[in-house]
Amino acid sequence: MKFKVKKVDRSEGLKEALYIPGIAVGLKHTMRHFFRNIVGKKDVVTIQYPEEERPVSQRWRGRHRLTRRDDGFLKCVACYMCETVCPAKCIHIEAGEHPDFSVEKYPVRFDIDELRCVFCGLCVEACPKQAIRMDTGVIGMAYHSRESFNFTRDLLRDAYTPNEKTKYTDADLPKPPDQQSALPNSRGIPAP
Amino acid sequence: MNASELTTISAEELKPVHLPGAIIPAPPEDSDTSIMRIEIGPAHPAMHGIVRLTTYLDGEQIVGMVPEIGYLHRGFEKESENSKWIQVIPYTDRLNYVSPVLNNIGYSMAVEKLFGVEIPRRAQFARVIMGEISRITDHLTCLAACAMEVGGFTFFLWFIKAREYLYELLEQVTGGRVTINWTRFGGNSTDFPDGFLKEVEVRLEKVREVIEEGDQLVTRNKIFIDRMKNIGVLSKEKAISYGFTGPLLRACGVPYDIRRADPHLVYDELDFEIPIGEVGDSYDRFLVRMEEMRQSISIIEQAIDKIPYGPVMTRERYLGYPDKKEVYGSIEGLIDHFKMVMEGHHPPAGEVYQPIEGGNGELGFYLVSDGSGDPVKCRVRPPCFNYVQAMPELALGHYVADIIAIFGSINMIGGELDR
Amino acid sequence: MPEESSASTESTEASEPIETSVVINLVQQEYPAAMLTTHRHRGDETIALKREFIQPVCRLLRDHPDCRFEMFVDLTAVDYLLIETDLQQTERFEVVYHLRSLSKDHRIRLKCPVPEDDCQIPSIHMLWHAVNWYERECYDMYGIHFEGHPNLTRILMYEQFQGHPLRKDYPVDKQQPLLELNDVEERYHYGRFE
Amino acid sequence: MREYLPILIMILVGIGLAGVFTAISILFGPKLSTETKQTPFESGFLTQGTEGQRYDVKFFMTALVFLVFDVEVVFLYPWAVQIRELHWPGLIAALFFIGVLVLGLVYDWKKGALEWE
Amino acid sequence: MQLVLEFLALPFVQDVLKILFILLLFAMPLGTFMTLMERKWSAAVQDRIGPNRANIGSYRGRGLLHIAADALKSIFKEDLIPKGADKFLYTIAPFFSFMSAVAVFAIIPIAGPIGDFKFQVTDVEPGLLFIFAITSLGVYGAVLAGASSNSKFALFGGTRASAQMISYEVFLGLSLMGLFMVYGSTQVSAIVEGQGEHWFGLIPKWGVFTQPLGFVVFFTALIAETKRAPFDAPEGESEIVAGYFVEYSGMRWSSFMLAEYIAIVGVAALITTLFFGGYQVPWLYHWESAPQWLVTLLQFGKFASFTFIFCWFQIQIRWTVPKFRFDQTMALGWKKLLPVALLNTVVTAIIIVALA
Repeated sequence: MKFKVKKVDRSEGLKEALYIPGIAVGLKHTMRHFFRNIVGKKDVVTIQYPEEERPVSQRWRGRHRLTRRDDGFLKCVACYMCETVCPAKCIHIEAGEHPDFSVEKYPVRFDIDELRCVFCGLCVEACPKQAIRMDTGVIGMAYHSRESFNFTRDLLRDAYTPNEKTKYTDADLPKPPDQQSALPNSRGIPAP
Repeated sequence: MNASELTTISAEELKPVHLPGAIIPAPPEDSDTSIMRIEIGPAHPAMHGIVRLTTYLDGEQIVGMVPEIGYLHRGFEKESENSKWIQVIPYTDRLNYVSPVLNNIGYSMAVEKLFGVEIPRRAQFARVIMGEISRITDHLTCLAACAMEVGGFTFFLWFIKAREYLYELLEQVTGGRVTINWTRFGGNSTDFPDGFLKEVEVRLEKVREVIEEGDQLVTRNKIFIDRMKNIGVLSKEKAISYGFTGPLLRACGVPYDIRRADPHLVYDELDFEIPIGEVGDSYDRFLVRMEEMRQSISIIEQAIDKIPYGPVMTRERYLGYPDKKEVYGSIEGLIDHFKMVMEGHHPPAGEVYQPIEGGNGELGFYLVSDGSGDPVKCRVRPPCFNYVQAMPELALGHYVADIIAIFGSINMIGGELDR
Repeated sequence: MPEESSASTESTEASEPIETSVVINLVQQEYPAAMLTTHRHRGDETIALKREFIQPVCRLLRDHPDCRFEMFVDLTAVDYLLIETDLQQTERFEVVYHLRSLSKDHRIRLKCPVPEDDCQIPSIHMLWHAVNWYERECYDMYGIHFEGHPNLTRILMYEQFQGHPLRKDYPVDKQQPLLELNDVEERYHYGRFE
Repeated sequence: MREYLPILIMILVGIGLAGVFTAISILFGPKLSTETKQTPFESGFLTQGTEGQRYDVKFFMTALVFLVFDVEVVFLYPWAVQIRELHWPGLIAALFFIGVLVLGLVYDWKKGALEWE
Repeated sequence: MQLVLEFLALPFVQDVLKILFILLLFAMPLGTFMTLMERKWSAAVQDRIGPNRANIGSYRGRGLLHIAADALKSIFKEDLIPKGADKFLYTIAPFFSFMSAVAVFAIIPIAGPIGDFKFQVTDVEPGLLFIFAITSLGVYGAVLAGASSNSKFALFGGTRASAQMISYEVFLGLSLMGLFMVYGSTQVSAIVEGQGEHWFGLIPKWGVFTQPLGFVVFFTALIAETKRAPFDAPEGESEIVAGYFVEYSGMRWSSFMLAEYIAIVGVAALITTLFFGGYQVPWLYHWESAPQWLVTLLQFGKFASFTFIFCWFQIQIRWTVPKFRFDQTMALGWKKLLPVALLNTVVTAIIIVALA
């Protein structure tokens, strides 16, 4: 098949041999940037991070959240699909029967080890109920201990309540006895 | 390429003295000075991947070098063999982490070849656009790092700034900047958002400006030319024997581009030139990459003109998840979805090798399937591996300061080298 | 450097891709005893060879005017332990070579079965420069010995690593013993290179 | 000689300032030295350092050429200052002198003494 | 009161006061300021903001506090001496660097003389020659640091520094030959005086106009002498990490850095003095009724502002050009600058003799 070839230009003339013209052209550009930035910060692209934040795109995959139904209860039905598809094996789910028959199953525990998570978004694609989302827009997660990265169900749950008259409040969700027992260890295996 | 152009490498040139790992120089007999061994890397500012070059110096001249790699080995192949097919895609982002889209595309294309399916045309164009953006980011990073190490720090930051413009584009489509996980088997996970292609054109114009500015700042500066010219020369024949591909081989004057040699996606509908060098030194590599970015910009502009409307994912049930509407609405859809997630993809038994033109050269995926949900073998053919192997030959006889010029111009990426 | 592309543009005519079965026929002709099977899956030509013949066959493929495989693309191995597939393999390991010809514009894949109890194959490092490290990597990962290789040592893993990680019987979560600092120091001081 | 005294004072002040800096460092810096910290840098590897290493610095010739040129240049200074008084005879003499200097340079150049081998 | 005035009139006391003024109130503050400005200005060139985070409460002072923060950090850094290093040489190496950097200021006049009183520490007869002799001692700083650190990278840096600095010493001296001819003296005050004249009452007779080629060579050689980019192969941070001071830490390291920045100020001051008229304010002679104090102030202002501009120019150069390789630095000197400097000398001599 035909294709076009272009030889790069590596010629070198008197202008290069004198050193000064090359440096002068470079100085022209650097000085332009220098004066524009000294006078009015016209070209500056850095942002002052903690005060200013870069707008992230709509599709940005940040920290997970668990969405809720209209009545305020979690949408998750503990079907284990996200746990299965997760390449990093960072999701740990334990299903439980809810006293209300209309709810079928719900996650007694839903823990994500955000340190293990690779933020690939496969769990979001796999979820059949739109129960897990990564659209919180959280860019940086920085904490002082490893334990802080273990996000339990209650931490992941969406803070937003769509309906004022909710059937279930937060208090209705059965909780694990203590935070420690709710957390999987770093390999995703539930603690004994 | 003409058959008569290439001669087979002679037995003389293949003498084991050039085989990396076999160079242990003897001290010169007529002097009372000794060969000095100096370790360059892994904890060294110029080794922007992690690699160790044990260098033997006579004065400042390099008389021997032993590269040692493996500091970033993460067991990509082992991990892939123990994952489902789809779970490998996020892992490929971490191979060549400055052009993750190309890795995604390469792996997905290999699996699609295994399935024997063709993806929709819009998806193909989308892959070309995103892949070329990714190639530009790759070259920007490489050139920036290369120039920085010979002192052009301003050039470095300007190019990183340009790269940032493009990363934000990638982010708009994929939701990630480096770890993008964008392609799927049979198409792409997401289509472009509204107004994206217009945005691409605007940003490419900005990138082009930065490239021209950087070009004038550095490439025509005599100091830079002195640093790069005739440094790390490798002859055409040797480069081929070393398995050089991509910009490095093109710098030697061989117009071998997989986009043209093994046409994939829709590259044969697009018009672009293959930049080649003359000598095969660091300067040629620099210029070839510089020119390739301009060509990539033109490819993207053409692809934007030609991209058709349509789906970005095949309708094949065994490849992708069903539509969300079906999943939420119908029991069949839900069952399909459940089976897809739980059992994964099942490519037919067989083996394929799929090369694509990665940012750095020929990025090949060799996959073996036995028809089950896991790959039997998922092998990456990393382009860098050959380059680092040729490092002693490139550096021999030069000065210690030339190591960085050579090493910068071969663009070694640790994630890809060690997998 | 802006320049007129028309001035410096030249068109090159790439030679037409020849029917790749020429390669297979050639090998069949020259070394009839070497061939095990051939197949063409998804457009990839594959020849399975007896391992004793890998060196002469590769030399033939590199030098013969009809083949001219100047570029050595890839070398790896596949471990078929406990894998049931119809890829017609007979032994546990298979060493896989990928070659590419630039002047003739074709590719070929060579495969050599290697049994588990006699894990070795002749090295072809004398044919292409690139082979050296690929063979080392294959040795490192699968423990296949390449006879005649000048420096068959580990390349990605460290010297003291036990076992070969890509074999199917190496557990994915196996942990290696921690090294004493002394070992490390000794290696650096009186390392394998001196 | 009176005017050279300030230079001496200046040198002493310079050394004194550097000495103060070093003393500050010794006084205020923490002392948590370990074996590993004390090893000289070599990209993260243990090194024998430069003891017993004899390496070829290769600028012996440069040093010699420097010596020659520096001395010759010093001879030119008096002429340069007095150039108006010496006028043409002085200029011709100096040109001869510089010519010899240039010849030497050309010889060195051709011999490869300026090449950094 | 009388006693104090008498004490101040003592020459020795005046010398000490001048030294303290030029060092502690001019060179060192400006050098320290340059450490911050290098970062701020490079940031401006590279479309960044630069350091602005160090703060006291909510006061940030546009990054000025970084100077204090850096100083405090260096003071409380651990002071390490590598194993196998020669402790004595290792300790005295920064002294040489620092000493040679500050010695330049001894001969630089910062304003015109008032009567007998000179705004100059000392005005020695051989002038620049003597100062070059002193400053070339600075090579010991790099060589001793490199040789005593027991590190291979430092050794490379030390040898490179020694070869580069002694080589550029030659061109430094040779490039000024033309200047000495034009102004007929090696004494700094005479050269500055000579630059106060004007051609046609319009163009000041500055060194840069009488000796343009000499200026280029001198500037290049001076940058190389101070091991600044693009001639920073001895420090070559990308290949030999930091060169001769790779093993230094804490305030010892700071003395090297501060010496480098004071050397920048020194270079700028020398360039101003020799090629840009020093303290001479052009066209000031038109204003004959100017009060003496104002003239002195203007002169000092001109000198200081030109010094500042050349500090900036050096930094701008550094962030524009790539680095030379070491052997290229040497080749540039011996094969390009040396012939050019010789040519400049000969041509200048012929012109002067022909015109005289």
